[in-house]
Amino acid sequence: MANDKKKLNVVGFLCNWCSYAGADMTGLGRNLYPSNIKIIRIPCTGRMDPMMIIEAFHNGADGVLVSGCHPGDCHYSEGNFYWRRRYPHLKSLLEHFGIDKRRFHASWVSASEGKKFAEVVKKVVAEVKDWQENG
Amino acid sequence: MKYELQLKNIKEGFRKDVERLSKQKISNCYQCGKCSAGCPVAYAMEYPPSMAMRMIQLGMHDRLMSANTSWFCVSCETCTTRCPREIDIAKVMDTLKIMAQAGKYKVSDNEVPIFDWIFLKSIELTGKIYEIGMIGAYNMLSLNPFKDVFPMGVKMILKGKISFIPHLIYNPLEMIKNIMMFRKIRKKDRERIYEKNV
Amino acid sequence: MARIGVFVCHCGTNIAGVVDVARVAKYAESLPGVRASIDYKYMCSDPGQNTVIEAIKKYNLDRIVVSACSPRMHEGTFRKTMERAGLNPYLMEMANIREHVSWVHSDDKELATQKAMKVMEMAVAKVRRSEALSKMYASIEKRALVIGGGIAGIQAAIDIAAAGYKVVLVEKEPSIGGRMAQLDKTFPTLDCSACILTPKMVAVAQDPNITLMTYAEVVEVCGYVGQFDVKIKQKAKSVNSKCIGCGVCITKCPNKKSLSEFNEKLAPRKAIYTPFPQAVPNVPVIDRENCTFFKTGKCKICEKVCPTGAIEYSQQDEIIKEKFGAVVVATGFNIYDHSNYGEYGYGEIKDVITSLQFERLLNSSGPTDGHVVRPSDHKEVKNVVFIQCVGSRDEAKHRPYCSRVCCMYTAKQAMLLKDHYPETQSYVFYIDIRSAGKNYEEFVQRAQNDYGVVYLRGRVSKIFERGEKLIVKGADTLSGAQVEVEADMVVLANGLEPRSHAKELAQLFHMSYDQYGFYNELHPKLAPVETAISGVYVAGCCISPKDIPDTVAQASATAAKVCALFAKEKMEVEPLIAAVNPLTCSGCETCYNVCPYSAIEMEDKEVKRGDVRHVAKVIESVCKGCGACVGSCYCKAVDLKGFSDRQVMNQIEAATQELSTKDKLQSTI
Amino acid sequence: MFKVAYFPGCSLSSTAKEYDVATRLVCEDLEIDLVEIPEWICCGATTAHITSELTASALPAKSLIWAEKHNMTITSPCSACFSRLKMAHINMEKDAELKKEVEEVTGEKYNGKAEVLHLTRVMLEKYGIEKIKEKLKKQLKGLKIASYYGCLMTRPPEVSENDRVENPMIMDNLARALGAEPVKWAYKTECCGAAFSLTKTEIVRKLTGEILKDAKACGADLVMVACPLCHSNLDARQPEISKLLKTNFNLPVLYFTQVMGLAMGYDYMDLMLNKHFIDPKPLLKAKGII
Ligand SMILES: Cc1cc2nc3c(=O)[nH]c(=O)nc-3n(C[C@H](O)[C@H](O)[C@H](O)COP(=O)(O)OP(=O)(O)OC[C@H]3O[C@@H](n4cnc5c(N)ncnc54)[C@H](O)[C@@H]3O)c2cc1C
Ligand SMILES: Cc1cc2nc3c(=O)[nH]c(=O)nc-3n(C[C@H](O)[C@H](O)[C@H](O)COP(=O)(O)OP(=O)(O)OC[C@H]3O[C@@H](n4cnc5c(N)ncnc54)[C@H](O)[C@@H]3O)c2cc1C
Ligand code: SF4
Ligand code: SF4
Ligand code: SF4
Ligand code: SF4
Ligand code: SF4
Ligand code: SF4
Ligand code: SF4
Ligand code: SF4
Repeated sequence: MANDKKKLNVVGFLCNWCSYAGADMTGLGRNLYPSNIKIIRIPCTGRMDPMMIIEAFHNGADGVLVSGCHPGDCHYSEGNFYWRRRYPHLKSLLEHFGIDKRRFHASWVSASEGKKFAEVVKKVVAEVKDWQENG
Repeated sequence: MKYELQLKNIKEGFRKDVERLSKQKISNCYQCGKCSAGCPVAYAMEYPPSMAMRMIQLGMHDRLMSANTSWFCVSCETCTTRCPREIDIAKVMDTLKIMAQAGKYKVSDNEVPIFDWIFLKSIELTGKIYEIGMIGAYNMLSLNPFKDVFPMGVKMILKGKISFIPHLIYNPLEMIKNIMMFRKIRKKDRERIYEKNV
Repeated sequence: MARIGVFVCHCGTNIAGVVDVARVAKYAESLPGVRASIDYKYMCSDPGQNTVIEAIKKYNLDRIVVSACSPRMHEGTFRKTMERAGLNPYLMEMANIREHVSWVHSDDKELATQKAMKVMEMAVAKVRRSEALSKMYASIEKRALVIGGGIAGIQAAIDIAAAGYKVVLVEKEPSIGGRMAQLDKTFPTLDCSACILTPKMVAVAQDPNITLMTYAEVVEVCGYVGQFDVKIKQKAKSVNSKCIGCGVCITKCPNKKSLSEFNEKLAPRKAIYTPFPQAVPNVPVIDRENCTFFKTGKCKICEKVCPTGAIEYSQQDEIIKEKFGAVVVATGFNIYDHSNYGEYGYGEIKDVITSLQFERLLNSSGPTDGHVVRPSDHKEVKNVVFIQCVGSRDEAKHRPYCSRVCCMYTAKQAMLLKDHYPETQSYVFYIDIRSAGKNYEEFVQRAQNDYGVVYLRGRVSKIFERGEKLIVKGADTLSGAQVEVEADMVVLANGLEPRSHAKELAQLFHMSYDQYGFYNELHPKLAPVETAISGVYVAGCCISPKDIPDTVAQASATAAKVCALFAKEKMEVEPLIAAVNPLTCSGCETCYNVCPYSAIEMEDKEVKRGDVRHVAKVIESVCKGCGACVGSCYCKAVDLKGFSDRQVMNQIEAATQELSTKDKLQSTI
Repeated sequence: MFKVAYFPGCSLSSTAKEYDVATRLVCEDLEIDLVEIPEWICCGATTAHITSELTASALPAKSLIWAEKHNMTITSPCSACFSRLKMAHINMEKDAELKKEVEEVTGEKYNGKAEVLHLTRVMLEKYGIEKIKEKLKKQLKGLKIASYYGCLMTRPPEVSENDRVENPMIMDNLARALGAEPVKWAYKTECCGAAFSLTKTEIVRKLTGEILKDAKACGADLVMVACPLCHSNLDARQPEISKLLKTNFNLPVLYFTQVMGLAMGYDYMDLMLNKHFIDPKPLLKAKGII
């Protein structure tokens, strides 16, 4: 696996119902991905307080991933719509503060998409690495 | 029928070569036989396409490369279009022929390569195909000088369908560029097939 | 200072095979507040749990971290362990070092071990900020909703009703019965489908605990386990309850322009119809899209001939609201539409038919009274080719899965054909024969040995017409030969897929489904009929293709789950809900507007003496703990128990710090 | 005026001269401007791709690049040329590595912008059958036409861009528009053995024989083709196949532009119908077309 031996730290916020379960499925399917990601379980992407993301970067995270149910499939009906609305704003705000856009990602991964979750992590880690190495 | 499997041809060697050059995932083939079922020339092949796929999976290059299978493939793409596992079998057949012509594995059938050689030479030298010369050269080289001359060939000439003068690229500069291009291609091909600098 | 215990599980070799669990446990000791750390082979086993309880007693722990599998697997188990040890169950956190570490980082044991330490450290950081929460209970509406009246729904309804609970069975067609009603005889015993199904259908109709709603669909769902508020649309049947099912209207209706769905479009049906003679309920409906009266304003013959005055053209669709405590979804399957197969004629060659059409042709109450004839010219058949795996195991057609029943039903159909017409010959093209079931392999062997069915191993490449015949170009990979069969009819073993609207229904309940639209069970092995939504259960082919015995077993399992839920007086619910701090709330109403459950009300409250303010308040029994309010509140006045700001911030901090140097020292020693 | 980059291909200047002539005649009437690519070189035909992947892409690339530079749709009346052009385009799109190498050996850049269409699609879809109908001088009444598509313009679907590869209809629709009767038959996309015309003639005889048999059995008066390779197999080899199968097919094989030309009022010699091995004159006379 393209594990990055250098320090490269991505914090992943995964919603309990889809992406966290999807990540469990990744494990059940034994699909490998880089170990750089540290997962925090949240009930729903609607729970995402922008402060949590800022806090992660502030503490030295190299990247952040927020992942939830596909739009329309939210366990709580609408939570991920709130997140979907907030995400682009937050992204441009972070860019404004000098956080490169390769460091902040959102994705939709359902409970059955174990393979997809591994792909998402690989992609995020690769982008963060790209930022780290090429500025 | 006994065959001693060689792990190195299953894991790397032959199978890896085919997968690399054809960019097809041969292990995806689950031997349904649909390719063989629809192949218009399978009846004449020593091993039908699905069996060829299995032989690649098992690394049986000696048997497969000396069989007529790939040389009989007409590239009709019937198999590719219908394969349930989305394998481009026609491309795999092309790859077997490319590998054979590059001499990396032993080949038996010599008919088609001669034709190909003349054909491509014709393009290299003239930019186009020079039919009568080509048919003649082919027949000479394949040791069958009068094949097809009677009656079809004669009729063709009578009907004005085959010309005696080569069609040339008129611009000599273009011609030199063309020859240079072929040089470069040959170099790159060898590098790729023998995995040099790639 | 908290007194934390850390318990690191080996899970046999599942974790310990990759992660150095002893090192993880050792590292835990270096973390502030950790008073004990223990690794054990199987933490969820009885001795494992006892280890936890003993450690809690021995070290006087007040909160723990279990570093093991996913909380989705064993959070419940260890919460109970906490209770047995006399602690509040919400002072426990799980660190997922199996699904999220050992299984996905098995390629690098060192990195996996370091990550496991980190994941454990994050859980320790979180549990430090955990608060004791008190249990909450909700009442249960002891009525069940069953959606789909196939064999799965029928069985579930009967079993729940037998336990004495009320059931509403909603079926979108005019009759219950589902696919099984369409079948002729069933493998592996070859008993007649109708003979074993009809008694069950009648039992549904007669059971005083079951309310049957046919020609109806669920359109809206609110609420949650114990308290689902469901809106059901009863489509207008145009026939009212006076109907005695005499069938005169059907006989006299002059309009037979539509094709019978039940007969798989092999025969016409009237504009007023019951799908089949044994329909339950035996009340016809008018298909308004095709009825002459509804289209032109003229006809009304059915009204004239009806002896009871049951025809009611003015009936309207009705929305019925009901409350249910639990739901069983059993919406079944469709068969794959082979018009995607150009090589098999784009569905345009008349005598290339589907497996379900063949069932109808075999059936003595079918469109041809059980005569197997060609749809094109009604001639009897002699050579019949069966092709398996059509629309299954075919990535190119986006259906890579095996449909599980088609090997069996193909063998069955070939045998039944021979029974009907001994002079016929069947050929079956297959890739593999999958016959795992009691007496299944023996059944397929019988088809080959006793019935002389010719099995050819290969997928067919092309079917085309030559004169009256169909030419089937296939292969027999076992002999390496191309084979061509001249057939009178080709029967495709179309694969199974979910009903076309399965996704929409799932979205009403927020159930998850896979890329094809099959519903996801909570756990593929250990919770095969539960879903991620508590109180919603699934059975039958809407989960995955399966045969009747498996369908019925699942249906009964859902009934057991529903009854177990209803047997309780009250239901425990997780207290992981939101709470507003009125002191910091600015009364902006943002949370009030975003809450998907209307669980927030605004009130004027005296927050300090003499200071009455307009503030938000969470209605505890309604809040589902989604956190949308928390994510939206600019004043940070609302927080979520179990996922509080402080807990998450602690996790973030731990996640972003390097491992403390102590471990590095230890690992180099 | 509607301009297209025209890649006639080697066969059209020799064995299939009549196809070229008929095509140019018809296009002139339709005001389709066929701009022949200057100094085009052979597409590599059925040979390059079994010898070297790079050659198979580099040869067509030169013409693709020309078309892209001049912002024109590129077309070929020969199915083999069309297939090679399109395949090269697709392969370079899919495989950046290959594209890079092609650019290196040709010394030019390709941006993947050329639109590659078979002549049938340029004339019958882009230009449109409806507009063609306006130019017709007569109806080919009573003529039963089996449209033969073969493999190269049909498969794989990415090349033909047809979602009904197993039963293409574009030429059948043309036949109907010309007043003729399209024949429903099973072998319209079966392979004739094109590439083996010279090397493995016995295979060509067998495959072509099956095709002719089915066309005849389904009642065709003539076979309409859009490829010189198909034509030479079906027409020039027909006498020997007839002999081999001990029948007399006597099935004239015409290029689709020749058939169009007939309906547009051109005569036998204009369209060089005399070049065919199976003379269509008796048939066309009998149907009152010439
Ligand atoms: C050709 C063929 C032959 C077979 N032969 C055999 C055999 O011999 N033996 C055997 O064991 N199995 C056989 N099977 C498999 C068998 O048919 C299934 O196992 C069984 O029918 C599954 O039952 P079900 O209740 O899950 O689904 P279904 O029978 O599909 O029932 C689902 C019901 O739900 C209704 N519904 C769907 N959506 C909604 C909605 N939104 N609202 C309300 N109602 C809805 C449908 O109208 C239907 O009545 C065969 C299958 C096929 C295709
Ligand atoms: C090698 C192997 C690998 C497998 N792998 C998988 C897999 O990866 N995934 C999967 O889903 N399935 C797998 N299975 C199948 C799986 O093991 C079974 O489905 C499952 O264990 C069946 O559980 P059971 O409770 O029916 O039977 P058992 O596990 O056999 O339990 C029966 C119990 O009853 C007890 N018992 C017996 N008689 C009496 C009596 N008279 N009085 C009291 N007690 C009695 C026995 O001691 C035993 O504890 C595998 C099976 C094998 C053989
Ligand atoms: S059609 Fe595809 S999967 Fe089937 S045998 Fe051929 S290559 Fe394998
Ligand atoms: S492309 Fe070759 S292998 Fe495939 S069907 Fe055609 S002739 Fe057979
Ligand atoms: S607690 Fe989880 S990880 Fe430990 S043994 Fe049990 S299942 Fe395995
Ligand atoms: S009104 Fe006429 S057409 Fe309509 S259902 Fe009644 S009898 Fe049939
Ligand atoms: S509606 Fe009237 S005529 Fe029709 S079945 Fe019912 S009672 Fe009989
Ligand atoms: S059950 Fe048999 S026929 Fe059906 S998809 Fe599976 S292997 Fe194919
Ligand atoms: S957490 Fe907030 S938004 Fe979600 S249900 Fe509870 S009160 Fe409503
Ligand atoms: S969003 Fe926050 S401040 Fe606004 S009303 Fe709700 S709790 Fe109060």
